Amino acid sequence: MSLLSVENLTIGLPSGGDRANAIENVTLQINPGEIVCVVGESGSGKSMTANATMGLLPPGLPVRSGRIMFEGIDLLTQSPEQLRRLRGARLAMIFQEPMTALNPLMRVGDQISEALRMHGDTSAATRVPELLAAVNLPDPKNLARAYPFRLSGGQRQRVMIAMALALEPSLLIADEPTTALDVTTQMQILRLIREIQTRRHTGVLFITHDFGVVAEIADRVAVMQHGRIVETGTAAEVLNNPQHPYTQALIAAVPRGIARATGPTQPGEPVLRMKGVVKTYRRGGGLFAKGTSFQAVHDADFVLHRGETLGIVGESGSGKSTLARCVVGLVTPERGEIKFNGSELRALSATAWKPFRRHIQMVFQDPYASLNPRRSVGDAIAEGPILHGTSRAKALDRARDLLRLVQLDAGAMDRFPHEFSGGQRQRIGLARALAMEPELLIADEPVSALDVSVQAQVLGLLADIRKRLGLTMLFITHDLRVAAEICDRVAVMQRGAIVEQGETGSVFNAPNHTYTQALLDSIPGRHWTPPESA
Amino acid sequence: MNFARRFCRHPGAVIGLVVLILVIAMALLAPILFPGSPWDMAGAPFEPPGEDGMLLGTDSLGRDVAAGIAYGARVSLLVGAVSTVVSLFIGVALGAIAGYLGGLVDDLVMRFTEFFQTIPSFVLAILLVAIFTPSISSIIAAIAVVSWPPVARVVRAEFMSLRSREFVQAAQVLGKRPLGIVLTDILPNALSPIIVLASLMTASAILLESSLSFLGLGDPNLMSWGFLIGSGRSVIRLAWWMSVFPGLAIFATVLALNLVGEGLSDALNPRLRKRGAKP
Amino acid sequence: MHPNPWLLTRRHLLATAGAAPLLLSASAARAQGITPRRGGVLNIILNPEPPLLQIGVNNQTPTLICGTKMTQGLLKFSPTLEPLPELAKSWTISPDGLGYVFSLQDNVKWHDGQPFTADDVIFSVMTFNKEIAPRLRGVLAGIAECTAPDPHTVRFVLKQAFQPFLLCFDATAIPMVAKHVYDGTDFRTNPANSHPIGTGPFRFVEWQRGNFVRMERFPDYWKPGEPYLDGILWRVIPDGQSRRLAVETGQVQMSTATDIEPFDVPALRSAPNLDVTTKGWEYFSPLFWFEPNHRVPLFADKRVRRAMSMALDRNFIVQRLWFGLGKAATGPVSSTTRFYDPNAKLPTLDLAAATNLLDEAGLKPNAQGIRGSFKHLIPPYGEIWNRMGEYFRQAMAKIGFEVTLESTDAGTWASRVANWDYETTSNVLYQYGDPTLGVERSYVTSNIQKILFTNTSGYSNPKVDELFAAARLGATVEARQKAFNEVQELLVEDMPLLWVVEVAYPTITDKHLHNVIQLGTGDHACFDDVFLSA
Amino acid sequence: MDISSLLRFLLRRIIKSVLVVIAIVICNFLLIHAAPGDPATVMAGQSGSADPQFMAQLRHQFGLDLPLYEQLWIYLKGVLTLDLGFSHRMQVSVASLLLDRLPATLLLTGTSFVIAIVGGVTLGALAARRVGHWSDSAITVVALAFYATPLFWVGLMLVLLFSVKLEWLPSFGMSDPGSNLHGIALAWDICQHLVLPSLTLGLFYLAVYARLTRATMLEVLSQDFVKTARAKGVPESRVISVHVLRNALLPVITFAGIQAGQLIGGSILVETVFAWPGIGRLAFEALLARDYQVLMGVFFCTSVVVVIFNLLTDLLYAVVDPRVEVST
Repeated sequence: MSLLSVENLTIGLPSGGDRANAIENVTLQINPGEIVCVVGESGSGKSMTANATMGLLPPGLPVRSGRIMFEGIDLLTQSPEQLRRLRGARLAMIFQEPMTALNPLMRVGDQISEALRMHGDTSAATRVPELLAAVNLPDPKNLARAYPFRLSGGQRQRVMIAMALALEPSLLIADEPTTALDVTTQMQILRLIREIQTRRHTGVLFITHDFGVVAEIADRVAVMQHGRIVETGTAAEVLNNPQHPYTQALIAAVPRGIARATGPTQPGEPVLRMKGVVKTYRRGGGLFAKGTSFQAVHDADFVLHRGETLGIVGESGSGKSTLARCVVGLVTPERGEIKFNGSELRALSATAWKPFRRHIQMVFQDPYASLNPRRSVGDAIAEGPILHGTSRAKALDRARDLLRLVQLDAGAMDRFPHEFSGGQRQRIGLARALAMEPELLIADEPVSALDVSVQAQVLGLLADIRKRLGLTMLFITHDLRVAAEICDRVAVMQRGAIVEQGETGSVFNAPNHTYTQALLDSIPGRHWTPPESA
Repeated sequence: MNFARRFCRHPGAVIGLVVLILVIAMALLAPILFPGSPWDMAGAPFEPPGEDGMLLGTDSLGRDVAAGIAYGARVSLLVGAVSTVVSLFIGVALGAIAGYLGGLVDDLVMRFTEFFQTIPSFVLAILLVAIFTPSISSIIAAIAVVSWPPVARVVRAEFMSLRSREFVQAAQVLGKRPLGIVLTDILPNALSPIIVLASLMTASAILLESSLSFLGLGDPNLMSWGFLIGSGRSVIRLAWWMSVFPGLAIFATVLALNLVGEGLSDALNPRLRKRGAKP
Repeated sequence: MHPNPWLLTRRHLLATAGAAPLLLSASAARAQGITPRRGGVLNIILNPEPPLLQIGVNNQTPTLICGTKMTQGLLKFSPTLEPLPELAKSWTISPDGLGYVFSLQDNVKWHDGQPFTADDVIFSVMTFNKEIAPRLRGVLAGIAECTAPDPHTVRFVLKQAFQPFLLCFDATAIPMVAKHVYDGTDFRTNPANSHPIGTGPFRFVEWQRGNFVRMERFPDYWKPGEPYLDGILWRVIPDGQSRRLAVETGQVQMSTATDIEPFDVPALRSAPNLDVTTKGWEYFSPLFWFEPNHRVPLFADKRVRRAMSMALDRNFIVQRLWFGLGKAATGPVSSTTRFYDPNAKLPTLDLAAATNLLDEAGLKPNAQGIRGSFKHLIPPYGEIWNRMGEYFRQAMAKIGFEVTLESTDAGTWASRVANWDYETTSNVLYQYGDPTLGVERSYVTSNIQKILFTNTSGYSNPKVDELFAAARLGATVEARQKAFNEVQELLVEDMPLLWVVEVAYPTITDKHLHNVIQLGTGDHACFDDVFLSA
Repeated sequence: MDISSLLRFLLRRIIKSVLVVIAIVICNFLLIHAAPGDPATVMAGQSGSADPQFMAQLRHQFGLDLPLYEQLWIYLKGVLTLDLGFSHRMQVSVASLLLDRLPATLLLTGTSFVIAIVGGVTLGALAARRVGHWSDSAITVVALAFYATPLFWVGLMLVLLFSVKLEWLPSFGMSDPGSNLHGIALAWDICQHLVLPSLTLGLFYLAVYARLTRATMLEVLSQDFVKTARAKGVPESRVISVHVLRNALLPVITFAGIQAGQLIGGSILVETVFAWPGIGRLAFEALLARDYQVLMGVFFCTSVVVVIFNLLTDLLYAVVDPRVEVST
């Protein structure tokens, strides 16, 4: 008898939504000791099932039909009080955003013991340190007394897991628990969940959008699109021999992670040379107290040749974005040289920067914040050239050509950013940068906020434009698989320093720095190479 | 324009708007509704409402209270609007400078704003009006001086969050001058909270003006609601109507402005709806 | 003005035009068989709370009313301003009007037990009042010598005959202070100012600032068997409405001067337990006027001033704004002051004649019917002054003058009027029983000074100066009367100020209180024969 | 929040507050001297008659003939030793005048503040709990209504209704002028007098806090840790009381600090309508009589009260919210 059996569950959307139901007749089984992955893009309704099971559906989303059998009881018929008694005891849930998942005003230990006390377990004093140790958290006794804001994202997620498993639930629901974490921390959490699952024989419903994670942890897989399950099966079947066209397309879009052959670097003066650059940030400190300061970038020397794409890879806080902002002049480092075609950029005044603006441009990460909501797309693209003297009419024509270049119809000129999807907005951002006909393009995590399929299209567009316009590019990303896909050479950054750089192939296949090795090992589903599309 | 549709979905706002339009109309039509000046002694003193052809009764000098309310609307609305514009001007300028430049300038401006908010603002307003002799200009100046700090705080917060937004950095990378960025990129996006604040501030400016003239610090040549209530205070036993009706007028106008403010805040930034407007 | 003849609401009209309030004097009380009852404490309102209680150092109304219960003068004055004995038993005037001999009451003691002697009188007149009372400085300068032949006799010799000399010896003009308390001290900061030592029927006990002043019966008072009351409690009640309620409910048995607002008086008149009288202000005869500044070209022309006067409806003002508390003024001298000339009459209310006079004066109305405009400065001493300002603006509007009201605070009003920095303002001045003492100062050229309560209007007419000088020095009553008649006719013709109301402040007493208003100084009597019947 | 960092925080905040107070005193000293007219003319005017000699003597006596900065220096030295000068109008030292009027204002503003906070938070929480429910819209409308009414008018209407028409409550003053009661009777009498004024002042700020609490409660309810708590099986009532309310109160505390200045300002109006013998009314009377010493004393007093109140709210905030790094 399966632990959890969801039988053609249908949940309606409030009127005016883009489709009638959030999810339609979803059927899913989870047996004890089994990890079932539900995978799908944002908006596919994958979290809906989990929330319905926990009885945490937001108001206004009626359950139209179906049953959720858990250990023989239909959860949908349970009274709120009965459901409440189950939650935390028999079934538990962890969420995506560890930074905001804990009550900031309560000590970590108290929040865990609250879970115990709510279900009548009075042995909190001894249980809490045990639980914290069970999730490999250092010095459990003191950590229990700490407030959440003192813990890192990974530590907080471990606390969430400890809290969820406090009463030994038979079912754990994990709603994208590692999406917000660094790749190394993500791997540790995945291994922790797998280890606890086998030790406690709990059933796990694991929700994600990353096929790498699916490959890493799933026993069985269910793929969802627009609220429907389009394909289910064992991990091996679905990953290596996908039947449904949508699954095939998704898997095809997953970056290979194998380095491409790179062309020879062109000789001559490099486009960009960075030497001995140091940038320190001062934090806190006011009238009286002295604040703490840390060096975001210290020794990160590199060279970038014409037509080449250098990838800067590293976890969050490694200083890769600060590096990019130094090149573009958004941030001024205290020391060091930044040579662009021989001329020094580091300490230029705003007016001195003007001529270089034509040659260096940047594309940003968050599609929803990189475009001014109050200006039309046409104006946004044409603004750059107009600033530098091109007539308005000519600039607008140029903008239409660029829209076509980035595969958007010219009609988009006088529409506003909120009328476009994430992927389309990134393309507009790219068109805006290209309007200046730059020699060097800085791309700061251009695709990390996009769904896998859209990510693949944008990467493809970038590669195509790079070849066609002979662009030199500095590509910042935390996802090694994306870096492998597009970069000729790669530099790995750790806490403000470049620890290793070289040809993408040699760095990926024979890394010589331990940190690069750890990064590579943390790529989820490293062992699985997605099949070539049929 | 779905802005109008979203605004009308807020019933309170629509009622507020209607009341506001009525009050403005009353102010404009005052000379037609009540020919002659509100100061004329049109009847016997302390006439209860309805007697002697006086709709809302007369005051201690036999002046028509209804005429007083109609002409009083002009002063209250005028003072409310102008003082709000002035304090918006000061607040937005200081807030923008502090928010955009940050660092030492931000610290200085914020200390100055905090300092201003520590002084009990109404006591300061009384002092300013009394020192520079009560007149319409000194009242407007006093109200403006005490009501700009909240604007500065809101605008500063808005500018600080927008300044770090990526489309502003993109503009910098395109080589736009800082002034251009502030005027065309940041300000348009910071407008909606300012508009909401403007309507709420007009409401509190009217309250402040009426309190000042209630205490006898109003402009003696201008009939205002506060004046009517003030002169009615000491004769409240003899003539309750002298205080009640102008008070209702103030209440209606200020409530209307607040409702419109709430409607605007929902219509301009829908995601604010679930958080409710800050007071 | 509204065409239909309005009628004062029923109660008001009957009260004012009807029965003259009954005056119960001591003799009348005895005649009615009410024998004076000993005992009981009289509660009186003290408003506003004076800075100190010693008459002379401060001459505000509350100080005078409260102080005269402790500090006495040599004489007191009947309603027709005839001198009556007080600390002076009797007095003789030499035929040439230069020598004045007072013989003092015997066995008069100060509150601290010291005997009251002629030295105290000499000290009080020649040192204390000379230095501290600016108003009488001119009169006292006229004393050639002042000697005390024996402890109970004082002889004054004047440089010139000065007929109103006796009028200066009321307690409110020249108070008798103890030499042993004030001699050699700085009169203004002497601590005794807050707890005066006097010869009066009541002795100071306690003063709680903001709350009350308590006085008790002085057992060794020089009039045997008096005072009848055990003590007096002066209650400080800042708010108008609370004062009215205190009188209505009997918590307080007496209110004086401006304690009760004029608009509350009609209601109190009809209260069964209260007596309202406007008698007792003959000595002071306060006169309200609008004061044009003659330095303003507009007001230099007599015809303009007469026209303005003719536009004022004095009966309307007395009935509507002062609620019948006073009479319409007829000229510079009040009807209750000596040497009043009944046939010096102001021109009656006549808008047509006024506008003709203005045309004659060359002030033609412009397109909007405005002949001229000026600012009226409102003294900030209460509601009644604001109402008078508002009435003045409407009245002037009827003859084509556009008046702008300026309201300001006490300090600014005092300094602007003192420095002649105003166009029109209003004021109330006391006449102290004799035109030479209270009226002359406002009209003679010699008294044009940059000080409040002098000839701030700047009116100057040599003939008027001459007549006032003659009246001042006239040896006989008839000579002074002739000069005063002539000067009153001249002033009424010249109209330097717009006299409006002979103000009579209400004294409201509980019906059980007797012998209150008997003198020309009314509430300022020492209350030694006041008593509370059962 | 260990003790030593708390003390360091307190010390820093006190220094900052003292600087603010000094700045306020200097600012209002200059402001008052910028005004036309001076106490000498007022005193002369009020004492019935004056001449240049008398005026000059008065000016000397007040020290008004000294250069401005010297007067400021004397005043500042005075303020530091709590000698706030001498009111010539009332013939009493300003400090004692303030001290015997301050309790009345503190009593009034204190009660009103308690009414506002307790009432406001409970109503706000209730409204947030049942969003959309009729009780929510009722509370919101009532809060909006009270937020929009002028303070003095509400006071007058309460007087009209409760003391003039129904004669239930006294309409002015702090105690009956006639009676001299003691102990409990006096306390009861003052309470009766306190009801209307504290209700007038309290209701206005009750509306302010109700709206604020409702807004912050709604915001906190939408945050992730509330979902976690529910996922843990914590009953809804405990979720609201333990998790949501504490977090929602943080902005209310800061707001209360800022509002302190307005509360005292509001007390002037209420004290005028109800003849409540507090410093608000004293300031107004002093203003009309151009009594500089008292005016400056009142400003000094109100700013000190506000600064202390801000200090308390900051301290309360630091204790409640561990995230407050005790740096600035």
